[in-house]
Amino acid sequence: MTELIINDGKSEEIVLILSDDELLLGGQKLKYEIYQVNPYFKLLRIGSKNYRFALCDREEKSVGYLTEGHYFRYSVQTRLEKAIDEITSHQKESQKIFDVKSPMPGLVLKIKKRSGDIVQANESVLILEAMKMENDIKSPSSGIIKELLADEKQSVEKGTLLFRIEQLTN
Amino acid sequence: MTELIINDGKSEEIVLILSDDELLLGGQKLKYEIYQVNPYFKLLRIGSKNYRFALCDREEKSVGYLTEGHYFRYSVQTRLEKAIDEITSHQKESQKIFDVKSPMPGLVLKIKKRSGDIVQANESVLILEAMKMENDIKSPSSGIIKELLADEKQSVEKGTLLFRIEQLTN
Amino acid sequence: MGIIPVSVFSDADKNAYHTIWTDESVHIGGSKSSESYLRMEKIISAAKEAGAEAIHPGYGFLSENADFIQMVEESGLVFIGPSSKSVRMMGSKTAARELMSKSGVPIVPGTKKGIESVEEAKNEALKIGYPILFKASAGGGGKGLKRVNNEDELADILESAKREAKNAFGDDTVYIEKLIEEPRHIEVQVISDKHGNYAHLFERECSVQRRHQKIVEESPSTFIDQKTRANLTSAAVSAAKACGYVNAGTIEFLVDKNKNFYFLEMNTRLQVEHPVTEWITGIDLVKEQIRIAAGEKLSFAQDELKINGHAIECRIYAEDPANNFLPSTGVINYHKMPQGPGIRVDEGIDTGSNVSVYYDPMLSKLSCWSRNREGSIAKIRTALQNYIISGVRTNISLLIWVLNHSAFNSGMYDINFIEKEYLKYSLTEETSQPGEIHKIIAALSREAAKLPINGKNGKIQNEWELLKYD
Amino acid sequence: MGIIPVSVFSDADKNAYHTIWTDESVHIGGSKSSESYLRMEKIISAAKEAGAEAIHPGYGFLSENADFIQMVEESGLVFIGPSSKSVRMMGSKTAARELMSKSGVPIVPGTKKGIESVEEAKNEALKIGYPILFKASAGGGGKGLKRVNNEDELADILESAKREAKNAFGDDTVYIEKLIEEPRHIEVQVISDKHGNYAHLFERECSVQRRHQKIVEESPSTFIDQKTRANLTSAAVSAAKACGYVNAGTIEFLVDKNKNFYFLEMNTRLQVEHPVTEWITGIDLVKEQIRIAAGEKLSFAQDELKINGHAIECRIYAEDPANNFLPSTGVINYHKMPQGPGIRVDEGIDTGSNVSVYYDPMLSKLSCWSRNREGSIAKIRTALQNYIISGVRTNISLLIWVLNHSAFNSGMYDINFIEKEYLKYSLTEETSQPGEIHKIIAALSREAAKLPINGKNGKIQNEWELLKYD
Repeated sequence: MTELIINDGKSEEIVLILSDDELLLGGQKLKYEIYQVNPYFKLLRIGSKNYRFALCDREEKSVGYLTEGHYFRYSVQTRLEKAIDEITSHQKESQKIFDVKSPMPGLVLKIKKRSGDIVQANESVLILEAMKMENDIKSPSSGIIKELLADEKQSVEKGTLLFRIEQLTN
Repeated sequence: MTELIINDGKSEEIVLILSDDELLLGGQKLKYEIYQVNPYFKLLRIGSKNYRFALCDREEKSVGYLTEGHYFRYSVQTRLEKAIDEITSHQKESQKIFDVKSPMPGLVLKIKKRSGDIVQANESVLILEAMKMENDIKSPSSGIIKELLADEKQSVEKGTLLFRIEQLTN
Repeated sequence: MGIIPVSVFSDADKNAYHTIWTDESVHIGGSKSSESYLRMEKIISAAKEAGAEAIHPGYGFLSENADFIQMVEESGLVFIGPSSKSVRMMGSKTAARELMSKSGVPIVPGTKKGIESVEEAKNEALKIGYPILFKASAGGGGKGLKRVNNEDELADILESAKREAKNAFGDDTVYIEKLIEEPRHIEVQVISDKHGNYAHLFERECSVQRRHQKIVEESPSTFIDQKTRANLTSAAVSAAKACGYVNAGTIEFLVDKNKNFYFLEMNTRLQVEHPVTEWITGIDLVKEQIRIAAGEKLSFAQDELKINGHAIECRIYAEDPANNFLPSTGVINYHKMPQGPGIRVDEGIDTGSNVSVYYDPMLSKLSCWSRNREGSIAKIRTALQNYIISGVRTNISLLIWVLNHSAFNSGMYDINFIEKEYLKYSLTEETSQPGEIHKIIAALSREAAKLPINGKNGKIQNEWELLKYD
Repeated sequence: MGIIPVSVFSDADKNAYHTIWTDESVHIGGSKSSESYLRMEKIISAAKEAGAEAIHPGYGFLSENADFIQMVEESGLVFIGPSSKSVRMMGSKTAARELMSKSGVPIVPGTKKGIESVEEAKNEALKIGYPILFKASAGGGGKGLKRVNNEDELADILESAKREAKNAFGDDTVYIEKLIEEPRHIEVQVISDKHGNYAHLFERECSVQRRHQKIVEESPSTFIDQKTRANLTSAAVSAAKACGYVNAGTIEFLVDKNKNFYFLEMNTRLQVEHPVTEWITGIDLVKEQIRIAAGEKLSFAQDELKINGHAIECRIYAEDPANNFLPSTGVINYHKMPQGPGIRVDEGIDTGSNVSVYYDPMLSKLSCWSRNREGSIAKIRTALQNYIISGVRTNISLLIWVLNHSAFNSGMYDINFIEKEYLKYSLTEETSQPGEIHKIIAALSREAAKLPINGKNGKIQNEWELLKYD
C-alpha cells in the first residue's frame, strides 16, 4: 500500500494505492487496470472506461503527462516527502521568492528592468531571442527584482537562472 | 577494430570495422556515420547517401532488419565464433539434418506423412491451424522424415520441434 | 457525429488497438473468438450494459450472421447494417444464386444447394466440368474456398473445405461452382436507405489475390469501359433491390476476358476495401451507414457522384513471404506509418502492440489517391517502402513486388496473377540498394550498441522506470 | 514522378526528419541558419555536387530571396518557383504595393517606402492615423511585424521591428501600414506556367492567428460569397500577371467586415497552408510546381476546378501554452499521429527526434477534409485529441480550444480572435475527463514502474544493446 499526496496547484488530495488493481480516492475504493502500450504510452481502465495517457516529462516531485491533447502537471509526494519539504522550505516560503530560469537556450537581447525595480505580475523583465523569435520573459508575480543575473548579449542555456522576484508582503 | 564475417546464405564477406566512423569492405575503406533515431530505427550515412533500417528480430548469430519495405537476415560472426561453430557442427553438417519448428502457436490439424517417409523439398508434411487459417508446413529439403514429434489435435507453441528431415546423400 | 463509441474486447485484446482507442470498452470473454467475438448474447448484453443504442459489426466475425442480426433487432437495439431478412436471403450462397437467377442477374454455373456426400460432389463436378471450386455456403473472404482439379483429389479437398467452413463460420455446408479461368474479381459498392433510395458507388477491382484473399484493390478498374460499368452497376443495384437491401453492401462479380460478368456473391456488410471507394467518391461510408441506420435518407443522389481520380489499397498482413507466407506473431517494436497528401492508413497496431495467434493477421491497410492510376501506383509504392513495421514479418515486400510488376502496371491481370507470377521471391532483385550496404548494415547492427545514441540527449529510455517508488 | 530528391542539412540536422527521409543529403554547415540554410553559394554547390537538376526552396529561409534565385538561374540549375525578376518585383512590400496600385488592385493605406527615422515614422503615422503597423519590407510570416497604438510607444517598437527584420531577413527596412481593425486575412492561391496560362485555386481563410502567425487555416472561407470570390480571385490573377509570375504563389488580402478587400502582400513561394487547397481541389501543388519548372503546361484548366468539400489545417508548434507560449525544446519520446479517412499529417518529427533551439518551432501540420465544414471541424478536433507528441510542450490544447469556440464554429471571427478571446487557458474547462482521473493518472504515473509491462511479452527494450559485441 502506498499513500500519495497529489497536488494540482490548487488543492491536495490523497490517493491510496491499495494493490496492483485497487486504489482509494476520496473515500471511494476503485478497481483499476493499467497497461503499458509502449515505453511512453499507457492505458488506464476503470470500470469500462479507458483513459490514454503519455508521459511527457518528469521532475523531482512531479509528473507531467498528456491526455486528449492536454498537458497536466501534478506534484506527487508521500507524506514523509511532503513533511521534509515543508520543514526545509519553511524559511523560503515566508520570503516568497520566485526564481525565473531560462526556458530554453537563447540570447538575452534586452534587459528592461534593474535590480531593485518593482514589477507587476506578468510584466516583461527581459527579452530572450530563441527559435528566430523575440520572447518576453515576464515576472511570475508582483514584487521586487531581487537579483538580475543575466546580461545583455549573454547566451544562456536552458535552466539558467535569469532573475529572482521577491513578492511584496502587504 | 573488429573483424566480422557476414553470410547472406549464399556467400561470405568480411567487414572490418576500423573505428566508429571507418570500415573496410572488399578491400575498400569507407567512411560511415550511424545515428540511432529511436530504439529500433537507425540511419546509416555513407558519403551523401542515407540508408534507413529498423531492427526486426535477432537470433544468436544473426540479425534480421528491415529496409525499404524488405526484410533481410544475415549471420554475423567473428572468426573465432565461426571456427568454434565449424568444429562443433562438423558432425551434424555431414548428416545434413533439418529441424522444422512450429513458426507460431497453433493446433496440429492433420499429419500427412509418417516417420520414415521420403519427401520432396516443399512437400507438405502436416497442417497447422493458426490465425483462423490452415497452414501447410512443408519440408525444407528432399529427404527422409527422421522423427515426427507432433500428434494430430496437439496444441503447439512457437518453436516446438515438429519434425526432422535427413537429407539424402547421393 | 457526436457519437461515443463503445468497443468489446476479449482476453487477448485487453490491450489491443481498438480497445485502447475507444473511450469505453466492455470485456466479453476469452481469447478464442468462440469465447468472445462470436458470443451473440454476450455482445448484445454488453451493448445494453453500456447504454449503447446501436451495434456496428465491423467486417469480420458476426457481421454477416443473420441470427445475430435478428437477435439485435429483437433486443430493441439498432443494427448498423442490413436487416436479418436480407442477410438471410443473400447469406446462403445457394439461395442467393437462385434469387439472382430469377432477377435476371447472370450467375456462374454450379450446384444450387449444399453438397451432402462425396458421391454427390463427384456427380455434380462431372456435370459442370473440372476445374471446380468448393465454397462455404456461410462463408466469404477466401476461407473455406478450395479448388479441385480432378476427381482424384476431390474427396480430400471436400473434407478440408468442410472443416475450414465449420471452424470459420460454424457451418460446414459447402457447394460447388464452376471455376472460370483467368477471371477478374470486380465488385460494386451499393448503398440504400429505409426510404427506398438506392445508389451505387462504382466498382472496385480486386483481382490481386493470394489464396483467394484480396491483397491489392483499386478503383476504378482499368478493365471496365463506360458501357460495361453501366451494365455492371445496374445489375448490382438490381441485386440489392431483389433482397430488399438497406445499408451498405457489395455485389461481387467474376468478369471474363470478354467482359461478361457473373454474380459471385453479395457481401452484406462493409468491406475491408471500402477506403478506395471513399477516396474516389468523397463519401464516408461508415458515416453513411450510421445515418441510414438512424432512419436518415442517403446524403447524396446517384447523379451527384462521379469517379474522382484513382485509388489503391494494400492490405498489410503479419506473414512471412520467405517462409510460405506463414502467419507471424510477436510484439511490434516500431511502427512508422507513411504520411502525406493522398495517403491514408487504417491501422490496427502501434509501437508496442502484440500480434496474437488468435485472430486474422491483417495489421493495417494502406490506401492512396491520386488524379490518375500512374500517380496512385507511384505514391503507394513509395509509401510502402517507407512503411516500417518491425518485430513481426509482413507481406510488404510482396505488395511492392505487385506494384512493380508490368502486368499490374499495364492493368492486364486476373485473379491468378500472383499464383502465376510470384514463383520465387528474390531479395536481390527487389531492392534498389547495393548489396554491400546490406553487409555493412548487418555488421553495424551487431556493432551499433557501442555507439552513442542520437547524440548526447537522444537516448530513448523507459522514463517510467525512473518514477519507481517503493 | 521518378525524381530522386537530395536534401541539405546543417550540423543540428544531421539526424533530422528531412535528412533521414531523403536517400541522399549534403551537409552544408553549422547549426545556425546563417552558417547553413542561408548560405546561398554553399547550397548551389551542394546541388551541383549531387548532380541535381533543380532546387525546390521549400517555404522558409531563402525561398523568397531574389538574390538566391538569381544565383540559381545563373548557375544553370532550375529554380522550382518564380523568376528572380518576379520575386524582386513583389519581394519589396513597398514596390509591390506601388505595382498593385497601378494595376488596379486595392491596397491598404501606408508608406510607399522604408522608414528612415523615428521622426519620419511619427509624421507618416499621424497622416495615416493610429493604430499603425510596422512591417519588414523583406519579411513575411509575422516576423518583424509590430503594432503601434500611439506615438509614445512608436520609437521603442520601431527599434525592435528593425532588429527582428534584420535578424530574420538580413534587411532592417520596415514600412508603415494602416492597421485595419477587425479584418480577416484571406488569401488566394494562384499558379501559372511558362506558356502564359494562369489559374487560381480559390481562397484560404487564415484569420486564426497568434502574434500575427497563422495557426488554423481553412478553405473555403465561410465569409466569402460567390460574388466576392469572383472579384477576389480575379484580382489575385491580375496581381500575378502584373509581375509576370510563373509557378505557385499566393496573394494575401485583408478583408473588412463589408467584404472590401485590400492587397496585403504576395508570397512568391509555396505556403505552409497549401494542404487545404490540395484537399479541396485534388491538385498536388508541389507536383505541379515541379512540372511547371520543367516547362510543362498546367495539368488542368481553370474551369475544371471546383471547390470540393471543406478542409482545415492546424499548425502544431513546440511551445508552451501555459507559459506565455515560449518555445519548447527537447527529445520527442513518443510521436503518434492520428489516422483515418480525410486526415493528413505533414510531419517533421518522429519518435526520437530532437527539437533544437535553432529553427522555427513548427513540428507538424495536421489537415482534415470532409464534405462540409461541420464534418471537417469535428474530424480535426478528434484528430488533435488523439495526436500524441510527448517530450516537448505543444500548442495542441490551444488548437482544440479554437475548434471548440463558438466564434470559430459560427465562422464569425477576425484576425484578433485569439488575442481577444484566449485570455486564460484553463485546464479544467478544456478536457472532458473528470478531475479524479487526473489524480489517479498522476499517482499511477509514479507507481507504474512496479507493474508488468504489456503482459509477459510486451517489454520494449533497446534490442540493439543485446547485439553489443566487444
